[in-house]
Amino acid sequence: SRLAAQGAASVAFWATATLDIGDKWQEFATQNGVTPEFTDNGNDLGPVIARLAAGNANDLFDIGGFQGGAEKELARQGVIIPWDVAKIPNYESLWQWAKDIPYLKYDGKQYGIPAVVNADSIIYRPDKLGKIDSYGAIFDPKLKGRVAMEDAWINSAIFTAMYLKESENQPIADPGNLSESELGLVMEFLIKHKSDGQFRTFWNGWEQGVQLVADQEVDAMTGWEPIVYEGRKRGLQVEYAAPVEGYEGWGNNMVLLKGAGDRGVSDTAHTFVNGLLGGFYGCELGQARGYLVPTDNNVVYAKAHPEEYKPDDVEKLGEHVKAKFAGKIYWQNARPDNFQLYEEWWQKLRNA
Amino acid sequence: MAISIQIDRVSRDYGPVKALDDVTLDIRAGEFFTLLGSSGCGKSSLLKLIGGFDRPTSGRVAFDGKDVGDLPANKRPVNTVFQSLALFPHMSVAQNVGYGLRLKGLWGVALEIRINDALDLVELSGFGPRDVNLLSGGQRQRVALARALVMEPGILLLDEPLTGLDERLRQQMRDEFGRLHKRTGATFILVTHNQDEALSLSDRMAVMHRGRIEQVDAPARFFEAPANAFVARFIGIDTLLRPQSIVAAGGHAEVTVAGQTLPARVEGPTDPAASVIAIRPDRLFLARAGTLPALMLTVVGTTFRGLHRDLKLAFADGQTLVIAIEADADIGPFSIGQQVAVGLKPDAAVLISSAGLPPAG
Amino acid sequence: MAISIQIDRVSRDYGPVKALDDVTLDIRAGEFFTLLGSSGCGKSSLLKLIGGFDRPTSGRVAFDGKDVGDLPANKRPVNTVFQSLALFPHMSVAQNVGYGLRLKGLWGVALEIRINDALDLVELSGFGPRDVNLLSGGQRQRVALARALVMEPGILLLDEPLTGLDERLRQQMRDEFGRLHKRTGATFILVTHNQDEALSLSDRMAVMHRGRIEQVDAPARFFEAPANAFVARFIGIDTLLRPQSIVAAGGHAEVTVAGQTLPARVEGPTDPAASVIAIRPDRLFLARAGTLPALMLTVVGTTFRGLHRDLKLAFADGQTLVIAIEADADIGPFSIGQQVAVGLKPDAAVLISSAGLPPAG
Amino acid sequence: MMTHEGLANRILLWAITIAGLIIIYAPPLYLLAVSFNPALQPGLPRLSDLSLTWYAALPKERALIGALQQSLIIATVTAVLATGMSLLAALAYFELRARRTSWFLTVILPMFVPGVIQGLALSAVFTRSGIKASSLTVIAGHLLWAMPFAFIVILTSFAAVRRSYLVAAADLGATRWHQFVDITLPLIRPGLISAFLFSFLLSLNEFTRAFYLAGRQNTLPVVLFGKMNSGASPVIYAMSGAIFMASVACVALIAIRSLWTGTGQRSPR
Amino acid sequence: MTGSRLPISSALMTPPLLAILAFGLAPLTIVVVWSFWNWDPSTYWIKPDLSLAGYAAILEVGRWTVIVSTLVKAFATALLCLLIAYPTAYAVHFLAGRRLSILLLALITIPFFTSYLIRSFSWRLVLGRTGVLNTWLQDWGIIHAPLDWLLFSNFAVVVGLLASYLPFATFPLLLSMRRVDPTFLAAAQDLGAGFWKGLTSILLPLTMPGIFAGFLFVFVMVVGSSTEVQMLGGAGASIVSVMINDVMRVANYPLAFAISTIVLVVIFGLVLIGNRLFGLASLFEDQSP
Ligand SMILES: Nc1ncnc2c1ncn2[C@@H]1O[C@H](COP(=O)(O)OP(=O)(O)OP(=O)(O)O)[C@@H](O)[C@H]1O
Ligand SMILES: Nc1ncnc2c1ncn2[C@@H]1O[C@H](COP(=O)(O)OP(=O)(O)OP(=O)(O)O)[C@@H](O)[C@H]1O
Ligand SMILES: NCCCCNCCCN
Ligand SMILES: [Mg+2]
Ligand SMILES: [Mg+2]
Repeated sequence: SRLAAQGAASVAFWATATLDIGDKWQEFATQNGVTPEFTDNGNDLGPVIARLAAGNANDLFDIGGFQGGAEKELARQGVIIPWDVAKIPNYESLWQWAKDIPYLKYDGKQYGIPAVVNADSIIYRPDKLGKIDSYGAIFDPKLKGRVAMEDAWINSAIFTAMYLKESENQPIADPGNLSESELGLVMEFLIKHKSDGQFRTFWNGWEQGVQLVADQEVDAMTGWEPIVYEGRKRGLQVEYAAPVEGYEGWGNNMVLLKGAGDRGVSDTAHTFVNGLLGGFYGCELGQARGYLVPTDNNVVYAKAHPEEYKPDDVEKLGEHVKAKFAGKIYWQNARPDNFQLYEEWWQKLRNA
Repeated sequence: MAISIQIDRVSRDYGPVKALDDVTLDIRAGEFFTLLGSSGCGKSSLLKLIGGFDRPTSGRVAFDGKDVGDLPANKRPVNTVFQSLALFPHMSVAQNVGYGLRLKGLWGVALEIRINDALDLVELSGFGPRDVNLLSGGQRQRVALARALVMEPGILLLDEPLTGLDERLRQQMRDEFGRLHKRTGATFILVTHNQDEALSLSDRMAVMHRGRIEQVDAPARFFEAPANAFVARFIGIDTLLRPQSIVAAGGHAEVTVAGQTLPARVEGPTDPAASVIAIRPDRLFLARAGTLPALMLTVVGTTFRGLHRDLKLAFADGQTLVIAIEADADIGPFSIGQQVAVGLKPDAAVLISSAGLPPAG
Repeated sequence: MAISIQIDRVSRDYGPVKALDDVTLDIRAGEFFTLLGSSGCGKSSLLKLIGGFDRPTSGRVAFDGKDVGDLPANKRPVNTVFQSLALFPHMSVAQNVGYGLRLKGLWGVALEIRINDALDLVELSGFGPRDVNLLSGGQRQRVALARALVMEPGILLLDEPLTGLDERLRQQMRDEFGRLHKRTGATFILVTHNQDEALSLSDRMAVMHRGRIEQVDAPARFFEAPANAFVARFIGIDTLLRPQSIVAAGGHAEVTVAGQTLPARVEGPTDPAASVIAIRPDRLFLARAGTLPALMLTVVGTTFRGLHRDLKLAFADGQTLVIAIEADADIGPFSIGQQVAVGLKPDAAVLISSAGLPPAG
Repeated sequence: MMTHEGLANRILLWAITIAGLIIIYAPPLYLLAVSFNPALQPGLPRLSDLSLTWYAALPKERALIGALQQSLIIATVTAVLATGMSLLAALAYFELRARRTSWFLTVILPMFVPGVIQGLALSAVFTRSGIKASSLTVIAGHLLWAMPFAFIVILTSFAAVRRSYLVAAADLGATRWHQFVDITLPLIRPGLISAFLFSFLLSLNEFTRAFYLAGRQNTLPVVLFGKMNSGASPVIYAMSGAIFMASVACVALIAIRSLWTGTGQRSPR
Repeated sequence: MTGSRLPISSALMTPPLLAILAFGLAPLTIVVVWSFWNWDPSTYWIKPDLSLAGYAAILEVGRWTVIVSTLVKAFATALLCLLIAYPTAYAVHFLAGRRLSILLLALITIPFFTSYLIRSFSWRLVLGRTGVLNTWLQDWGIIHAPLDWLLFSNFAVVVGLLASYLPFATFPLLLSMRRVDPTFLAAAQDLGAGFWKGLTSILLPLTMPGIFAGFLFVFVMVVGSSTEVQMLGGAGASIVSVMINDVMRVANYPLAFAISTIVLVVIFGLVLIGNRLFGLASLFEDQSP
């Protein structure tokens, strides 16, 4: 509200802190006529869903922005409502593979709009490991105690499954949606390595991830690319692998909360999301963190405002991500069909 | 503002312990009343009931005839010097002393003057700002005293207020009590183990024993006619002789002890099994042998007591009596085993109930 | 196991308060030593230094000549009855009493027997399982006493151990102290305000005043030759007369008070400005007028004291003396204003230093 | 009265005390040093490198500052309410006789409910009763979390209030109210201060309950958590450095004040 | 003493009781009720069918071991905190002079104004392979290669927990020591007790309320903690709150609530047993005459 530009409508935007552009929302509001009131949702999908399903989120917020995968569940419970893409002109500018992210739609309706996408693999130190091009490094006994994975099955199970599928020819159909037996295979594999002391730790969160590499706690770990950018900013020699097994694709999607409809701010919400895809936001986010809004509007906007953004850089970032998606991609999925089993296995892994 | 107090068949049980056992007592308005009694006999328990800090298990407490069972302590016209002192640890000496007056609405210079007067009274002038936790035992005692005295209440309860004070200060405080009593006309109830205090101040006093009142009387009566052996011994009549036989007639009796006969006033049963002969030490004198009535006794010991000596003398059957003689009286020295004659002034011996005498003898 | 104690130029300051001021004192091995002194004069402070609960600001404490400055309390052969009692609130009576013995390794029946004996001694048989917090004042006092006595240490420090006990119990405890002292041969240091206690028990005693020791002597000497007016008054020689003039010769003097002359033994300065005449009350007697040496005085008041009466008599210049007469002596009654003759036995008057007399007179 | 611990024991006691201080100071002091390091990578700065770069950037961190304000307000209100309520609960505890134990257990029960669950469940209750989330709902959650702590702390401090003091006050004419204000309150003051401090710190640091119960304005821990997990700049170290120094200042001020004014009463006896 | 007690105690009880009922009992009811409901995969939501599935699931995949290990961790940390806090409180109260004790109190308080999140994170920088401690130890020649177990280990977790919750033990201990008349200790010494004996036989029993409170505080805080374990524990390190978060992530509310209920019942049960055995609730009662 402090940021409210004159006459601009306001929406309550409840999202991962990564999506916040702080002071720049003012400019956003001037351009789009909508001011978001930004609230950090903590980046852990569990509590976010819980607050939507059982708590107060719908009383408070209009738009949610968090990792995709749970749209189906939230839609079934009726806590989110579908977007009308007709009211989001910029939707069309989204790259096709972003529109094709498997779980954006439920029951034929559009529940998620991908605002940020990327594809993740391995962060590693070439000074110690040379060039790495496989997740096998993570499970390489020679690196015992010098590797880490993320403290969440949502990422770690899929990476392992990709490795087993692609490099060890294990019978796994979709690493992002494992059957009961596939899951057993994957998790037993993880459990074995964990028991062998392969992993230094399971990490959690951005800053801790950065520190793990920076402080030489690990030489390689599965993780997010912006950590590499950050590491380089801090003078580290870090690389992001292009593994033969492919990348884990993910989307940070916008969902429209039921409360927005009830309060009659649904149209404003559409305007807001349209704004996110309009170019300015993509330029800002790319500059701030290396995140990508999957549309060409970024480059268009940068070219129109060369004094503020370097069009070349914006284009390069776009091409870089696009290139990743041109190869093998398995989509991260917050709600695989057997997700209750994932959790059980995860406990087994913890307690192993 | 004199107030009378009626204690009516009051008992107070602490579980199996009967701290007060069916006590009935009337204290007159404006009276100076003293409670004596051995440790644990229920004196403090009685004061607590009067002060309103405790409720009787049964019975009734009334002021001027009005039941005060439901009157809380802070509404009673009573102030107390507690045996445990109960000084407020977070207040200075002056704050402790001034607390009650402040509650009464006093403040400023008037309050200060009253506090200082009270402190002067207990010889603690200049101690006002001191931390009460860092005082000597006697100093704490005096703060507690000042805190109650300064209130000048209708009823003042003093639970051993002068223990821990030296003789000079005690004397002075005692005089102060007398003056205060006269000036305020309040009803005073004093618990003390010091007979001088009791005797010189009290209009009447009570001797308690095991939660019961053994005797209530004017001080002099306790010496003239102690209710029983317990009371006699308690007030310092240490010589209690068991009579062999008694020949009584009209308030007087001839009693025989270990073969020797002496005259006694009768104030109790005349049955040798139920009575003892109380001998007042102040009515004994060393007599020339042959004087009558006199007892012939054997010296068994002497003790130096400063301004006098105690001479312990034995009858033939081993019963003893003690006689005080001036430290440098012309008589003596006495050697153990020596025979001396002891003369008895009138009323030296009183025949009283043997109740309360420990079975051991 | 007798131990001697040397207090060597000891001071203890509490901020501006000098609780002990350059005290030097030798207590002999096995001695029964008593500390007397007004409230706040430093008695407890001195005991704390001996017990090891405090350190002197300056000076040295030694046992048998060996400095004990660094010896902690638990290693000292000392036990104490604290003035504040310091009963352990989470222990029963028996646990309190048995605490020290248990630390010595005693247990089982042997321990129980010792505890019960100690409780018997203080007349608390059967109180073993009771909660110490729910006892009467005197009962608590006795638990503290039993807790220290049961240890039978080389040095026993008793800080007003008998306050709050009735006369009979005091007497009994006093006798117990005597027996214990004889039996264990320990060094006893007793703080008391009760002269009877001090006089009947002590080998020597000290009178303290404002952190200093005024006199250390055998008990009788305090009456024969009090060091000064403070000591005299403190031990009960209340009659201190200011001399008009003094004619001294060889240890004796003729002193004049309000025009009347009386003989006095010289134990202090013979300068009228620096001395007072202490009159021992036990050496005064009512004389027939005309007897010599005798003083003619005016009756100004009488007080009943139970077994005797106090007669207050005035000189022409208003100075007073008090004479005790038996309650029912043949003489009297006395009316205020009446003239009486007072006879003086030998050594009734002693000329001593006037130090310690309050300026008010 | 002096107790004699012996040199070895004294050394031991002080050593443990100092070890404890080192343990609790290692993290904040390290971070304080880090906050003056202009490098992006947190680490101990060289003396020559010391800089206020991150502090200078602090005022621009609107989200952090807003959250800090929110947290301070919530913590203060929580502390006031928790202390007050716990005082009432403690007074009730001493008034009650037979049902004392049940009351005690009732009051401390909420502290055993895990934070996530309490937060979610309370948020569900509020939502179902139509109460909109705001700083008030956060306070409600924090209050219940802090109250058992404050209650026990205050109960502990009640040991200083002997019954005989109250009796003596009543004897001098004090009504129950005056007994409370003049005797009880000053004697339990250390407990009230501790209870306030405890509640304040519990609320200030509480994450889970705040997350579930907050309105649109998050509290500091929630925002910090978000920042840590999404690419924070060292400004967050400057933030905690500033909070650290501010608390040093506040606590020092209070300590100095109590040094000046405090009566050093120790052992009421 | 005087008057009737009931009205006053009810008046005093009303505000806290209302708060407890409204903010405590109502949610607690939800927790317990939901723990007996059923998770429905078709709606991803719970169904009001009575089911013990939540409780049954606790027995599977080692979940109950997490509960046990949490209790052990909480117990150990609480004990360690007492072991450090007790001497600290003793030093502050009995050894330090007035000024020093105020200073120490201030020192004990200050760190806790900094977010425990940040503090825990900072331990990673202190204890890590290239952290301050390893660097110093190597510089001083005490070790020649960095110690791996300093971080991402139970050691690190316990250090982190200690640092996070130490004052929660120190303050109640201090408060309870304040009430102990030093003459009691002097009397114990007088009767022959050395420092340790006096400590165990006099001071410890008299400070039992503080010990209980300090222990309970740390215990409860540890049971509710997750950050320290996540940031400082080894791979997959768990604790009840982490497990509950895991379960919440898959929206298995009946299970999450069943775990909570069990934790609640276990701790509360321990307190009840403690109350039976040691009269915990009466620790705070006034025993003075
Ligand atoms: N801890 C302390 N701090 C400050 N002053 C103290 C302390 N202890 C004692 N004093 C002061 O030192 C003086 C001597 O005290 P001490 O307790 O030795 O007196 P005492 O002779 O035992 O008196 P009493 O007969 O009243 O017990 C007193 O004025 C007292 O107020
Ligand atoms: N609160 C209590 N609980 C249990 N017993 C008690 C309580 N208060 C007193 N008593 C017992 O009641 C009896 C009388 O106690 P009280 O305090 O009235 O004695 P007292 O005459 O004042 O004795 P003292 O001269 O020793 O002070 C004692 O045996 C005591 O142990
Ligand atoms: N701020 C974090 C953005 C969310 C990124 N999470 C993606 C994890 C996929 N491996
Ligand atoms: Mg009593
Ligand atoms: Mg003393």
